[in-house]
Amino acid sequence: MNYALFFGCVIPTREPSYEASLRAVFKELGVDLIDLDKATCCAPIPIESLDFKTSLAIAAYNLSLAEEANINIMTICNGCFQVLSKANKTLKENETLRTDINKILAEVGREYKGTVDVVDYLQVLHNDVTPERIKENISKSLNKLRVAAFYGCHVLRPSSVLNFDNPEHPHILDDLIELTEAKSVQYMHKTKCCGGLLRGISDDLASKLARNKLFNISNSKADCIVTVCPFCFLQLDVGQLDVRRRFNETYNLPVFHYPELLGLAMGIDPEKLGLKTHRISTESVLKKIE
Amino acid sequence: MAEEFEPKLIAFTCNWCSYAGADLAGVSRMQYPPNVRVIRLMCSGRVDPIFILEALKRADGVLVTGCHIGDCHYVSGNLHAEVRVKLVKKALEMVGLEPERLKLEWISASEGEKFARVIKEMVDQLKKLGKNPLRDG
Amino acid sequence: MANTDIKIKETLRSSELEPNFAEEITKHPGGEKLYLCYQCGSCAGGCPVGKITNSYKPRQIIRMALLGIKNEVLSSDSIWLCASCYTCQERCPQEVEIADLMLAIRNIAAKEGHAPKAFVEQATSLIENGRIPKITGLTQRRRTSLGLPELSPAPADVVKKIAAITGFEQLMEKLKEEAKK
Amino acid sequence: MIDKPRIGVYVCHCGKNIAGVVNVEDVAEHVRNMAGVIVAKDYRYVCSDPGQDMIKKDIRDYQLDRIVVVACSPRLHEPTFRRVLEESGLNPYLLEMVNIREQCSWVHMDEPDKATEKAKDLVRMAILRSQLLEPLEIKEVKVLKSVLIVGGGVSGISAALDLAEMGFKVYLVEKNESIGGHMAQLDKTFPSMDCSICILGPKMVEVARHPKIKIISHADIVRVEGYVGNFKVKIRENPRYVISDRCTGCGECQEVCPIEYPNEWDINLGVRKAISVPFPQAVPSVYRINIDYCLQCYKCVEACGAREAIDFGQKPKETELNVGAIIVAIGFEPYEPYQLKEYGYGTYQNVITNIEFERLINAAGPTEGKLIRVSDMKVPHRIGFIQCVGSRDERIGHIYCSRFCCMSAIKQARQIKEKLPEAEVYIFHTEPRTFGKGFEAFFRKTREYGVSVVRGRASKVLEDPETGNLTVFVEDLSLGKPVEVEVDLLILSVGMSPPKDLESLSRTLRIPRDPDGFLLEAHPKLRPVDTHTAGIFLAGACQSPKDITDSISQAKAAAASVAALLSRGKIRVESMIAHVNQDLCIGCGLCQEICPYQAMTIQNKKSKTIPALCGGCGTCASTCPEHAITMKHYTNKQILAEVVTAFQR
Repeated sequence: MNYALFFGCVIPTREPSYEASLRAVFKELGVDLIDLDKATCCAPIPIESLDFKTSLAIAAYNLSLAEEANINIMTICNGCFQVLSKANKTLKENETLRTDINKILAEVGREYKGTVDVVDYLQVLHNDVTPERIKENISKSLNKLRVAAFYGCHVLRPSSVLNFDNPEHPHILDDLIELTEAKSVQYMHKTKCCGGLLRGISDDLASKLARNKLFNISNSKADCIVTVCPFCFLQLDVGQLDVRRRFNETYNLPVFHYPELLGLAMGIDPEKLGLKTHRISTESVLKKIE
Repeated sequence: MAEEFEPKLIAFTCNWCSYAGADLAGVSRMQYPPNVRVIRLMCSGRVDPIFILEALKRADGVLVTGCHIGDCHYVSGNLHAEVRVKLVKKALEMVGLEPERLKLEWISASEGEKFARVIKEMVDQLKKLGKNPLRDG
Repeated sequence: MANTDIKIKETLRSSELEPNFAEEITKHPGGEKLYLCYQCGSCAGGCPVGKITNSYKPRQIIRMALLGIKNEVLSSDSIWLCASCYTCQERCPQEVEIADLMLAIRNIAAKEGHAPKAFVEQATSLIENGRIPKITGLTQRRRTSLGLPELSPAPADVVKKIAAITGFEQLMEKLKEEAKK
Repeated sequence: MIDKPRIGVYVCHCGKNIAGVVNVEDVAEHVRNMAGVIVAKDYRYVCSDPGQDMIKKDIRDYQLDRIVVVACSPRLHEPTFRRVLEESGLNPYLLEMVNIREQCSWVHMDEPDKATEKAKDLVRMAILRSQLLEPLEIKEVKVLKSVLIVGGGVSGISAALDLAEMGFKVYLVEKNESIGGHMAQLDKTFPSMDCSICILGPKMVEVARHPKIKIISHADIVRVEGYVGNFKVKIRENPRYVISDRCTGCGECQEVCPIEYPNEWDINLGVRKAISVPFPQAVPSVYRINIDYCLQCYKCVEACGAREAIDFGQKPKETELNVGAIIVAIGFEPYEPYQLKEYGYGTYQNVITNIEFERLINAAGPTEGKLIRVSDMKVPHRIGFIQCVGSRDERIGHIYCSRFCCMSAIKQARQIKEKLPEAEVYIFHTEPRTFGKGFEAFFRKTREYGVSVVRGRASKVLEDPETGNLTVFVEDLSLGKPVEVEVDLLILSVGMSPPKDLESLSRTLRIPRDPDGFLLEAHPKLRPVDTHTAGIFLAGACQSPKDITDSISQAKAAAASVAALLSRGKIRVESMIAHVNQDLCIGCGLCQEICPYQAMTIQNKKSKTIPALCGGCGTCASTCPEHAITMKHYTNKQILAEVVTAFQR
């Protein structure tokens, strides 16, 4: 079982704890991750907003790197997952665009062939590693914990492109959380957007959306939030400080990347998982699971 | 500059499904290239290898269409058409003619869009293949 | 953002509309199905942004596009308020790709010189660094403290070359000029 | 026989439909001097009376013996022009039609020159072919004065009664235990607010009592053979484990039966016994044992006593019916909205469908007409309807409007207001379609009751897990504002789906389906109850979604069409059949092997066609290794004439 790991650019630069915990967890689970040295940014929605073709060409470039290595791409960022999946589907289906884009790629010495698939790491855990195998690696029960699963938009939608889970009532992340014996709580508007992409466009609206999510999650009496997307993480972790400033509301809800939670259940040292880098202290959760 | 090559296509349609599909393409005003001449038969099972071979002396490609498998108005005529077209394709290969010049497609009465698409795709393909060397004139 | 509502005239006259606008959008990937919209409101009914501001109404933007209200739509800040969450696209009964359609409208707006500063800055950083966020000393220190290797620069030359071919680099220059005005 | 055919060519303008693209004068001119062509004319509408008269006059004046009509699809007007020939004393098979509307002007609108060139080619092909046409023998056979009606819903019932009253023998075959269909499940009908079973029940009884009608229920169609006037249909009656003729419908067995299971007919809210009828008014009133639930305690056998109606050894019974015509009336299935995840049907207990609501509000239903919600058995006071669920939705492939759900919701809203005047009722709709007679007045009346009609298609439904209440998220289009409405009970107004077994039935009957999956009529305007298979007709929602009124109208139309066909007593059969040249036949039997109609027999080591059985596909002709079989009207020579001419210029 091996995959070409596609980190994107936010995780390695701003959320190294996500990378560290993911590498640690996958190593224990025996999944080989091959780094794509020449990868660039996936060219996400802000770029696609300005010029579709540039975004598509950059995505195609990155896909061609995995094609050369002849392994499927595994993403760990919702943004990368959606952009690369969409580009892959578009280019596989649209011959005219493929020809166009390949003319551009030829200038940088590459070609898109359409020979690999893009998968998200949750799919790898759920479908390839399998819950049974993950369970075998779990040494510590998190059964005292109430966790709010936070999917984010771009693993779920558009489902016709991503084909990840039920887009209105998803369960994969809930299932993966419950492998640790923690309780995955239900809360209102679970699949709703965190507002991350509005940062810099309208910080006011971005903060309002984050606040709505925090409000609904805190109503469910969750001890913490588990995210899969680095943008959602920023919105909810650092974003809580912004919410406090703008709305004078304090939630103090620790936020975890999923591999951090899984790492705790697998008995990995919290220091190694990088929990100290979070802006909202995770101490309350660590105490609860002691 | 030389004029673009306009391939000649003869299509055999069955009365019940594919001819009706062509009618629906018309009623829905779906546009397709005018390179095709349709010959209506009652059933694709009526298509005799002789028709195909004679057609290939005069056209660049031949299209045989019928009801989807299981939907044949005459129960099983399309199954026989399928066998025959396969045989003729083999024969074409043996004499060195591109087998792509002969095509079999199932088109139902509700697939007007498919009829138009199949004609367009086949005309495009024939343009790439160029003139049929066996064709007179 | 100061002015987010799309300001349109009190009375719309056909002579002042640009019917080609809709067609222009349908030529753009993602915009192909614009004409299929039957204005049912499934998009706006579930839009998380529309719920918290009066300035973003996806159904009405589509309606304006269909009617040919071009300049007002393209110069508005409203079209940049879509959070690209794809909820509308998931639920549209006519399979209009609404979120992608907003991107198509933004592409056209960008060509006309309208784009938010934040996006232009991100694009510029991408062209220069091959990544959007920059690598700082703090980044590297935090990485090494977690046992991760230092991050090497991304192949910015590739991105720069692609951006030059597609005209993206020039587009960003133009947008930066527009912003100065 | 005349040595040289004398051909008349008539090019139709079809108003602007053809002439707007194809240069019709040019086409006529192009063939005017071809060998055999005596006259070539273009005319505004050849199918019109004056157009037909023109052809008749020319046949007389010029002794024409071949007619080539260059117009629309032969699937539309071939019968019309064949009649013109017959009325002029010519054999109808001496007509040739060229379709330059569906195949030229409508599909090459942007290339008028090329369309005209193509039209010329097609006409030349037809002229060459017409020279080789031969008159075919017109044969008539007797028709059976009996009819099979598939489906015992309100459409099948109406058609059955009409035909029986006209004196035809009717076999009414129903898949379920009882006839009645969906209408029997409904509480009230719109716009008259009649009690549904009260108006349908008497009709069901009439069907059961009518000496000319035989109901075969709990049965499937296995096979259909033959042709118009003489169909052979094999029916399989599935075992009830109760002998129909002996069961008196007294219900004593049901009283002693200890087993109950969810009654599907009552949307699984109510229960029925392992031996029972689905509802009290069931017709035929014959009980059935559901063997999946039966314990075989034999209490029912005891209760039945000397009547000895119960037979645990019953096997499926196959019978063959001979009928002259068939009406297909198998109706629809309500759309099951599981796929529309945003509405949470199947996940949220208090989200139900309009059909389920009919049973909930019905006095004979599982709650005895008390409107309650399932989660806590409480009476709801805020009720919402979501419209267009499973209709006009590209995502699920239902692009059509189901035509009944708007009025159904308006009616149900009014029923709620009549029972619970204080209730808040919302209808969330895309646009209300109230087009039928009396519908708009009914809608107005419902608004008077204070029902809140919100224009806007619901985007999402969320359940409050504590209360079971539901919040509907919708844009009020008139205000341009997102609105959130909390309700206690939510009704999804589901549309119609083609029944699941329609696909296999369409194959058995050899009737194609339309792109929506319903059965395809012969012509959407002119022949809405006919199919392309002679002798088979359509009624009700299996052709397209319909309300009760429209279903009955179509059923009556289908009955009239059947009567028109069968009352003639005789009918023309296919003249285009295979003919074996006895001199060439080597008796190999290949044709017999491949013929789907068993129309080929070998006599004295030579093959022969049985004309009444031949379907006219011509597969034998192209299979025969000796080229001994001629398919009439589609002979090798005739077809090759077209092939040779196709591009000959």
